Amino acid sequence: MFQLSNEGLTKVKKELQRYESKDSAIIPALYVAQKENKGWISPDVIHHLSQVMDIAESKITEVFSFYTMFNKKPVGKYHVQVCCTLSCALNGARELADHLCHELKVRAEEMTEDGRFTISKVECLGSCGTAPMMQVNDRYYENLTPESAMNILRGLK
Amino acid sequence: METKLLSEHYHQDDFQNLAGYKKQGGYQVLAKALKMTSQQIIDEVKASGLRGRGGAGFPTGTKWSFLPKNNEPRYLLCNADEGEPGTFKDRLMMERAPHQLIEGMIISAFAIQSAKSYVYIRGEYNEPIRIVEKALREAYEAGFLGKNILGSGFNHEMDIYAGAGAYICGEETGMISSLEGLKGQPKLKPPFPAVQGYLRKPTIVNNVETLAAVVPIIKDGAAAYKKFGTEKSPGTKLFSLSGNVVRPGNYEVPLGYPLKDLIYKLGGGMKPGKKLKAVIPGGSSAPVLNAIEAERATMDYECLAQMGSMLGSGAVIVLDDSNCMVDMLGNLTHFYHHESCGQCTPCREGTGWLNKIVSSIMEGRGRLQDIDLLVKVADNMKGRTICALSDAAALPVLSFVQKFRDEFEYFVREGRSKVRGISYAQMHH
Amino acid sequence: MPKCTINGQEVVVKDGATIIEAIHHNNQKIAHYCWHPGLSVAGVCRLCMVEIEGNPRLQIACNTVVSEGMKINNTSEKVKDAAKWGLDFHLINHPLDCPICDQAGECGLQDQYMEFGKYDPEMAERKVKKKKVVDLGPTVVLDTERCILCSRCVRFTDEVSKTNELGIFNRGDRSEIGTFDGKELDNKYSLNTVDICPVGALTSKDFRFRQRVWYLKDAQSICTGCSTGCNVKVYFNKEGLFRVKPVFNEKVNGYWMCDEGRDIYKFVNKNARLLKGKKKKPTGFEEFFPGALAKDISSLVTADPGKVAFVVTGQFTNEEYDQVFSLWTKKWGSKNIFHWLNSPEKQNEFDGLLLRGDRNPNTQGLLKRLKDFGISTQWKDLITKINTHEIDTVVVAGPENPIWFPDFKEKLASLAKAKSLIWMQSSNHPEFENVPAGTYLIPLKSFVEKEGTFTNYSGLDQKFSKVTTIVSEALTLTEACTLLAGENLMIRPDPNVLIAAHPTADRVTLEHRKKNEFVFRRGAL
Amino acid sequence: MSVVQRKSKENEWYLSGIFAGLWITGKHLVKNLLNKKQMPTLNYPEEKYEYSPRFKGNHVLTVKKDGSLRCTACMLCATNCPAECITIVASEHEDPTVEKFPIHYQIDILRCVFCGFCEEACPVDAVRMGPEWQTPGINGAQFNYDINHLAYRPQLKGGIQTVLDDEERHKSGI
Repeated sequence: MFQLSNEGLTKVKKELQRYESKDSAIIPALYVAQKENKGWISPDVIHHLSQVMDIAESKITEVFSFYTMFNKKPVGKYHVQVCCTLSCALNGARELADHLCHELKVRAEEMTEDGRFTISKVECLGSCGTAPMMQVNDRYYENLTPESAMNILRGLK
Repeated sequence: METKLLSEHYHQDDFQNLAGYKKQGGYQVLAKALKMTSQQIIDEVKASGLRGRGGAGFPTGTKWSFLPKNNEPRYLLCNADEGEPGTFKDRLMMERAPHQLIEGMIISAFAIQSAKSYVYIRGEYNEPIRIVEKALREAYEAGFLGKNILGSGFNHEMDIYAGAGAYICGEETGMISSLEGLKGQPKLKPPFPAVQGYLRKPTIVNNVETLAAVVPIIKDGAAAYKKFGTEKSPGTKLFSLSGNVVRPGNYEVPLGYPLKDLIYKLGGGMKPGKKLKAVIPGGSSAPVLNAIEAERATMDYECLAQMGSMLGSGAVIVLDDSNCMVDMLGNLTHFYHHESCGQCTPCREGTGWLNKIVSSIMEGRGRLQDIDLLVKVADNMKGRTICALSDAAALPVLSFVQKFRDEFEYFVREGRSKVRGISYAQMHH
Repeated sequence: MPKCTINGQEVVVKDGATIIEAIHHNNQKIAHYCWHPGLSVAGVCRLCMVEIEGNPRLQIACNTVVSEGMKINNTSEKVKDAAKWGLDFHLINHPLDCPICDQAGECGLQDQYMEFGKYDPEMAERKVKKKKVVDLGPTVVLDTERCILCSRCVRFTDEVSKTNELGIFNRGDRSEIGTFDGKELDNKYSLNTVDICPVGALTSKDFRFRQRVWYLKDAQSICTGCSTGCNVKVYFNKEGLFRVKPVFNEKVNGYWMCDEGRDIYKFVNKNARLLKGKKKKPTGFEEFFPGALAKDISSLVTADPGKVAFVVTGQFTNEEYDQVFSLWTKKWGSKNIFHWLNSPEKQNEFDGLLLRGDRNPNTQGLLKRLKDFGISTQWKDLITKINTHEIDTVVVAGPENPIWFPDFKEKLASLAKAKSLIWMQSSNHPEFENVPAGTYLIPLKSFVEKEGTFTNYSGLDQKFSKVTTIVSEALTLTEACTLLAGENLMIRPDPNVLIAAHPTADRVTLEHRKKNEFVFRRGAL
Repeated sequence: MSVVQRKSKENEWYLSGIFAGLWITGKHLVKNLLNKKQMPTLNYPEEKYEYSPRFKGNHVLTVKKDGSLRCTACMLCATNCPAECITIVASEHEDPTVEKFPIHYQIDILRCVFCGFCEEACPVDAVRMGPEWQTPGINGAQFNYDINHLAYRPQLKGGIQTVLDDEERHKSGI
């Protein structure tokens, strides 16, 4: 069973107070929980949040499943998201993503065997001028080439 | 040459901080504005002819005057959910000059007499969120936010809300839904947000660039602002240039600036050996222009509308002649299929249908009538839904098919791309 | 009261009425799925498009309020085209499940496609596959593929039952209705979601696959499940009743009814009924024709009416009470009429929406008549009188549905102490096996087999008429008591029987029979 | 039509008629004996007449590859049947892709008028009218054909398969 840490619990409680409607705290709370649950949201998490926040599970699930930044299945320690929308695609982002998958011997949206990486092709990340780019967890890496991207991934501990 | 009304100091590293911002005259406009009446500010903005920079281009002053004339609490929301493919100007503005945005927001909030505002930033923008959060703290400490700002008796609270990855939250009512903690599905209009928005209270939603542009308007007056740009599209605008150009990036130019100058002078032109094939002038939702049209186009609301396209968010995506238009349309339809919120049937089913048709053309299963079907489906998605995403998905399809029909027909007949000469399977392993 | 023009006809509507209400008010047809008069406006199906003069864009009728002088058109080519394509968009990912779908025959997609459809499908791609046969809880089965995401059911659990079990998860054409993992759609009103589902996405477990809807006829009646008296439609054929659905009545139940009320058909069907008059002998039961038995044992009652007690439940019609009470009080001058009140402690319970603790349809009617006839007896008097042999014979008009009478066994035992017990009831009960010799059982008619009036909790009289016959030999309470009083039953000829009632109405029915009977009778979704 | 009896001398002499008839019989007897192959009569039941494969005889319920019934119990055949000779009781199947199937399917063959409407109405090719035409039985109950008889009678040798199976149908996105 998933349980928020004390710190996380205070954070969620604080978010509940922060906005005028209680429901507004769902997204921040899901962020907190996702961080504590190794980067993804399981039904357990939603059940726990529902109890902590006193909001119906179906409502939290609706929000959770609507937004792309909440992961529906476990992801690697480094979640590599390669933007593949138009501007990036024009500059070879799809080939970049394919290259990373090939190098790490993994299919898109799947975790590598050692659990370190998940490569996803995602929609526009708002870094079109510096295409192609990728986001590794919270950080943007821009103006990539297949080689430089692979070097960055290799350099991650 | 660029005309830097907003982005003049963006190259300075300390412009992020309150100290650096103040060094360049920051928050003096706020002091000036607080001495005016709110009606004066609205009038000034109206007179400046400032139009919304988020995409629709609705006159900002007019929007503000839709608020009911009563004492009901009202909200100002800053739309920083920049999701339109090709657009990255708001990110730059929040990263380089968060205080400019905050100052603009306080002035706007004063103009509409709102006591609470939110900056809704898309969740992927971790860096901007961090920077704006820090700037907010600084502003609170310096007394630009909170109770009795600069002794004027005006109170204002500002907070940040981070989205979680949904293009549709860039639509104003979708953003309001998201801010209320629901799925980011747009709301039925009427009632319009200015009457019933966030928590059913009157709400004004403006883009980052619009709110920031309020600062120079109040600083130098509407007349000075109107000197830039054209008669009907006054002022300057940040254009996000991306795609197959040598120097992609954000460029601030007055509206009415020729598109070819933007591409060739500021953007450094095409990469060696490549020729211009097409330009999407206003973010991925804008109908595409072919090379001939791009030569003539000027970047203002009227000219582009006349050419059947739109200025949108000012994201200029340049495509050179090595690109297969069928493949690119496939990329766009995939995007809209992925981002449709699933509320209205024509959009929910139509975006998926469009994507499937384009995919089957690319995978060699296409029929010639599929090309007409694309047009028919797109036509029937237009104007039939709550928000404009359906139109946004339909317009590129219509323009791509209209202007590059030969490539589609070639793909259907030969099973491979006319430009690249290879099949879909060879393009993507 | 704004005045508007709909397809050239002038219509005056209520203030704040939307166009779709105006169109329905004007008895015109308009395609729609997501709009339901009992729920908030969602405006997502985009089918109810209308053209408003002066507006270049089509508007949805469900969210546009009629204003003075508005000129509305929903028959133009533009509107028809929008509806056609709107329906096609609904159908491109809808499975062709009709042969196995329970909704076939009363399906919104079928009906509206026949009326407004394109008839030229162009979808040649693969459909989106989703989960089928999802068990949502004790009452409902979900098929996510068939769902057209009109969100009616979600709005119902949000706004009416306020239980929030359902949600629309995911986005785009991957959206699907569902409940949170492991949580069930389990509330007292869950089956209303099945009623309002315009397609076969939500089906009732109880009714699932039992009949095709076109084999069923329907008729209006009153729910006897509790004292609210919801207006219902019962669906039946020659085999009996199959299901119960609510009918709109603003004063009583609105658009809804509770799940328990939907079970009322079960104790009306033959397998739950007392079919023959029975006489308990030490060796077992002897069966009789009910009418003959009642007449036969009339001497038990008529010999000394003063020593006969009448026990009555709140499950009979006002007309029956009137006639039986006047027989007792006027003819015999006896006031030995006792009210059998089931679970008196729950009488005033109310769940806030419809369901009431008083599980009799006509307690108010009975109480009023007891008062009118000047009867004020106590149950404990009856027991003492039986014990002291002041009363020899007890005549009981028992409940139609013994489930709601937890004290059934106890009452039966205490009343069986009388010298002879005449028990009249529509449904059978396992306890009848154990009654002492000298007990008579007489089958009565249930509420679908007779006509009459029920008075609901608020004192509202609601008339209902006969629906069908299930146990043809059973008697109404009046008939049984008349026979018990030693009189004969008379069939009074109906003076109107030879007059053709509605020659034009017949013709209308015939015309529509040719088209699609079901669509016609159901009217709007 | 009424029978008119003409009274005449010729009619009284019936013997001539009898011989005329016998002459025809004898002629055919000799003809058939000489040419046995052309003989229209058969030694039923040892020999049986071959009807065209499109002959609409007794019903067959088709089966899927795994041998289970193709019928989805949609009851369209029963609805369409002018003789009302089809009775179906539907039930829930364990497999959600099948969902509904008949636990009881009965055709009262004595009521059946062999019109073929059931075959026509069936959306999934589950009921067909086969070339069988002999329907012997000892009592009335034997003419109520149930699933066992309709789908798995020995003559069908394990059942007749439909062209399209459920799985294929689902895969092809119908």
